[in-house]
Amino acid sequence: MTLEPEPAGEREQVLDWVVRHAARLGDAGSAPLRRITVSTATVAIGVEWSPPGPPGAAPPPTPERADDTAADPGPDTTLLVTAPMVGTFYRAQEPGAAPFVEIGDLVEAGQQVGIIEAMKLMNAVQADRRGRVSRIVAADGTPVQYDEPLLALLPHDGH
Amino acid sequence: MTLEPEPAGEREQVLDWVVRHAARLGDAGSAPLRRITVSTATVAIGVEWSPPGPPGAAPPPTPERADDTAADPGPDTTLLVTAPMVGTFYRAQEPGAAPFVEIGDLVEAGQQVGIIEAMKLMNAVQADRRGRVSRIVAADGTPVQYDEPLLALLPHDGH
Amino acid sequence: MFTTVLVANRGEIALRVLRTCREMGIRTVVAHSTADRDSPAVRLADESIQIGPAAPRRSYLNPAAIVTAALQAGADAVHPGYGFLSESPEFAEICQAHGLTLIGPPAGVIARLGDKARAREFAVRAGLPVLPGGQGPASGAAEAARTADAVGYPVVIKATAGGGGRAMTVVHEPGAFTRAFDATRREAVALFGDPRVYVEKYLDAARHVEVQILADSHGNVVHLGARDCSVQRRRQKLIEETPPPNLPSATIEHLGELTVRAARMAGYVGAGTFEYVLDERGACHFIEVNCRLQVEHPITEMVTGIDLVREQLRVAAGQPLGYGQRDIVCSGVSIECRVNAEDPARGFLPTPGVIEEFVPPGGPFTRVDTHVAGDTRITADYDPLIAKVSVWAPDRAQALARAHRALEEFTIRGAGVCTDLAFLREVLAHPLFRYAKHTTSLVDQMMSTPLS
Amino acid sequence: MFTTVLVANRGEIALRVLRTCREMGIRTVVAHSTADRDSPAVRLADESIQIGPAAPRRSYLNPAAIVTAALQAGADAVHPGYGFLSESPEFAEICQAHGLTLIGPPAGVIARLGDKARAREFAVRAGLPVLPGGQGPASGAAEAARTADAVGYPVVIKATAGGGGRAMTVVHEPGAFTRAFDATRREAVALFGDPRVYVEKYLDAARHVEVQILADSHGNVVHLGARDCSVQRRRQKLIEETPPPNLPSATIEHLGELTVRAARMAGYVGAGTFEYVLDERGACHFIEVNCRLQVEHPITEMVTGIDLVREQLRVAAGQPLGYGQRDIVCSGVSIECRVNAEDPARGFLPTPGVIEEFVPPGGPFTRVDTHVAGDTRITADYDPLIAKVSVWAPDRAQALARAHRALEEFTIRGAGVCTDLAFLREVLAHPLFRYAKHTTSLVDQMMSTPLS
Repeated sequence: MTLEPEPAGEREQVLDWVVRHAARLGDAGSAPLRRITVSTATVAIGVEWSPPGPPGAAPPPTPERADDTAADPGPDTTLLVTAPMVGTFYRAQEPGAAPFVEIGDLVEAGQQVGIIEAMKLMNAVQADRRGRVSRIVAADGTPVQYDEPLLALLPHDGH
Repeated sequence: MTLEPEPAGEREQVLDWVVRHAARLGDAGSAPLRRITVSTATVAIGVEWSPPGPPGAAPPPTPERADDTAADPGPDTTLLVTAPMVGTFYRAQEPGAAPFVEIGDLVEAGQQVGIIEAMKLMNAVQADRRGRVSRIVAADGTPVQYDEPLLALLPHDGH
Repeated sequence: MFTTVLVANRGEIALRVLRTCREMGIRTVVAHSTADRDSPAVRLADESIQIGPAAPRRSYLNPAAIVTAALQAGADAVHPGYGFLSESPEFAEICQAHGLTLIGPPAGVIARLGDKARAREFAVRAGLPVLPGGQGPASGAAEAARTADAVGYPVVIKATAGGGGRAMTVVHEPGAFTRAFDATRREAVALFGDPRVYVEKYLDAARHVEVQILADSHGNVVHLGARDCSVQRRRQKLIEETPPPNLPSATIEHLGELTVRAARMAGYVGAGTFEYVLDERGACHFIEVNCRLQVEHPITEMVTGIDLVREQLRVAAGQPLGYGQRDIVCSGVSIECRVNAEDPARGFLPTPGVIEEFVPPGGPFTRVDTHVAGDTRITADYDPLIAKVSVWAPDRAQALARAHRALEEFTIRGAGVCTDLAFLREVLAHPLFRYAKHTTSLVDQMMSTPLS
Repeated sequence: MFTTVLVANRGEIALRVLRTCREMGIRTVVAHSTADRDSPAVRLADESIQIGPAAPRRSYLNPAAIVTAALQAGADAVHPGYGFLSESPEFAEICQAHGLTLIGPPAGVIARLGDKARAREFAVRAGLPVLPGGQGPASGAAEAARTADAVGYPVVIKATAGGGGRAMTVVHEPGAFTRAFDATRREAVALFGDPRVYVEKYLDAARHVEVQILADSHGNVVHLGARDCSVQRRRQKLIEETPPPNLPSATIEHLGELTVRAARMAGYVGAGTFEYVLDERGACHFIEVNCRLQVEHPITEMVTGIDLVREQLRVAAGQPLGYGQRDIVCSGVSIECRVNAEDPARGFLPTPGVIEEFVPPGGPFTRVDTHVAGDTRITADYDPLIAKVSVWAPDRAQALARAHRALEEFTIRGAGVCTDLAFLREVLAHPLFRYAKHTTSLVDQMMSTPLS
């Protein structure tokens, strides 16, 4: 999930596809599914399984905290907010300030959840859709690559 | 199937394997099975299907003449007498003489069925086991490579 | 010498640069798009950083992403390869501003020589022969048409910011001029964001010859002979050869000396190429300068024994050139064939797809530069280059036979993927090419004659 | 020139010979065993003939099968490659009797120089320095023991018909002599059907240096410099280098001249190699002649630019050599690494199996000779050689770095298949090798020191 603009219809289709097939793909690998990458237009689909052994910094398939009680649509639908560019990830507007979001926060589509600094320019990172923050993946002040996961959200379509 | 000496037990095992699996292998290719090569000791197994289109000089899976009425064990068991060396294949002892064997002849294991001439040496080609000649594959006086089929036999274990 | 070099490119050239860095003990960081995540350069690099999506505009053409990645990785230099940002004076300036050495000429030199109209003015001052044409960019269609009339048709209208054969229009008669002028300006704006164009005499049957130079920051400039690049499709090179066949060595030597003098005058540093066209009478005319490593540099390496990337790194690090002009001996003949995923029968249309079987040629005096192995996806996002096959031999006849043999044994197979392998062999066998009587129109001549 | 050449070999050398034949417009017929039915040489050949089963005795070592195939295919010449029948005077005679030109020296020359005891006698007559030892084959254990006492221990007992490091026993003290003598005779009978052995001084810490020559049937003989082949395991070469490092060029030149004189005296025709050992004081001693192309010929090709197979074919066809001694200029340094399917940790035991993934190195001044691609079966029937990686550079330091880089990027993967890639890199990095102080005992020294 990137901030690359896409036709909404196609995006919905692809998300739907991922949800429906994730479990089956998970069974296909000897280790748990680690990442599903779907690019549209050129239709490049990448499926990556975890390396065997202790899990690293990869996002877990299930949220660590189950404090999101409202209409949990299940672990397979966890959404990742990924880095829209290479740079340094900051969780707050300035050093010492409160982070834009914390675990458990409900964020709206388009809401700022962090900053990527690249060449002294501060670029806002926005949530792609509505959801509740289930995990902070990238630590404050760390360098991130393009498309690297920053936060995990559980979709939240209720009120 | 070559004239390479092999322990009889192993050879029987391999033949048994080929018979049991031939039909299944035949189904696997889009064209009819052309050749199954099984080498023992190093266990190299080669399966070759006919090229699509009109059949060439390859041995047919079934005998052309059905004049072998006695205990026909079915087409899958056709045995090939192959060239034990590279050279020129002759069907007769000398030009103008009667061929060693003709289609329909019953040959005994060890019976001479042709000659391979290599560097002016005439090498006898012998049948590996008892059987009835169902097809002459290599024409008289033609160059043949090692392991190239010369004759097809239908095994004949009765009296 | 540098500690860490960031390679800001992809495909075979990323691998090419990485190889020399490795051999020199320099740490390599490969900046890559999502599409190149599993490329051999990424696999072999000491570190890799994903800088953007497949679209070049957001990855390999994105100065901010590349500089950020270089700083993140602690790189002290950036190698831009060819294409993408390799000739962008702005990128050179950004690198400099962030304390990164861009492996290439100084930003000012790129700006001066990369602008085609300015380069032409410079060439006139430097005493290089140029084709008749306008003085600098045309101020308008009417003035440009007068220039065209003065030099005589055919003429070519070129974007001053152009490159790669794009935003260039050949005009054969005055009636077509104004429309072509406007179209080229529009194309120049669309492609390069710069409407300036200029007019020059066009040679229908010309040979394209270029001189390779190396220059250090201590004022030493040498040339490494010339390459013939006349076999082109859609103004892009297919086959290159050194030395240019049927060209007197005195002519090559003279062109080399002229080029060295001009490069010194321009304050050139690094590896560079001065391009010329030769008319039917053998007269040379300056066309443009490429301020970077060329795709076809391997053939110069094969005849000189000099690793051009190594020299690029050395001079960028402030070291003097490892070779004086007298140390450079060109021996034998070398030919490069560009193997592309494209269909010659459909106007060399790229044919992206997945390459399933890939067995490159090998053996004596045969070099293959490729980023492809089995199961490599060739995407439509980038140049369709699959591999460069370069051969060397003591003479041209043997080099042609070797190139033919190498192409013949190259196996590339994949659903939907076409290659130009068979077409390249046809060129090698063509009588005009065999007798070295070919010009840049050879491919068009071949395509207009139906294959028997 | 020949119309059709039958290649009576397999693996990379079959492909190597085929490539040059192709380039010279010569039709190629590849004779192959059932195991090599799907090899690239068979695929690329104009014609192929299956001559026998996998067992070499009935295929590649079977003169009748090869000659019959050659006559069947209408070949006018046979190229034996290296190993197998390449140094069999009987095979050379059979070819001749059937009107086939064997690409190699005349049968009489092979007979004279291929017999180690006779070659030693010849060397003495030709003025080549030899190691102290017996005059001809030993007549019995007692006489041989007296020779050993006279030259001083350690000594080596060698089969006169031997080759490839087999039927050779090093004896360190008199008490062990008789038993070793008898064992070597038995081995010589078993391997070569010839019980004759001879005794020679053995050098523990020696360098193995060989001189490449080319000779035509018009009396012209040239040398192409020397190769150092001291890195050996089980007396078989692993890494070869030219020129030999740390050896004065005057020594190499002198050895070259001695060798040319001896080859001329022997009536040599074709490509050949004279092998020498150098003791700690740098003194050279003749060991043997290889009457064929060597595995390691690519490094000589890389420094001289001469295609040795092409010259072999030319002189076998009666043409004069294309090069005089003055035309031969050796430039730079070249190193070959033999990549084998074997396990260095288990005494270099071959590890046959199927290679699933195979990505050879590429790039500047890097040559790969291989018959392997993805899904190639390495069988126990033949030599475990997978690929030869040869590199060139202007100097030794760069050549070592390049070889290291090339080995590092070589990907070979398959169930059960081990390679010596990592071990080769260890050798390249070893201080003794770096400083060119290594001898033929280097690998043993490395193996006796456990890997950290």
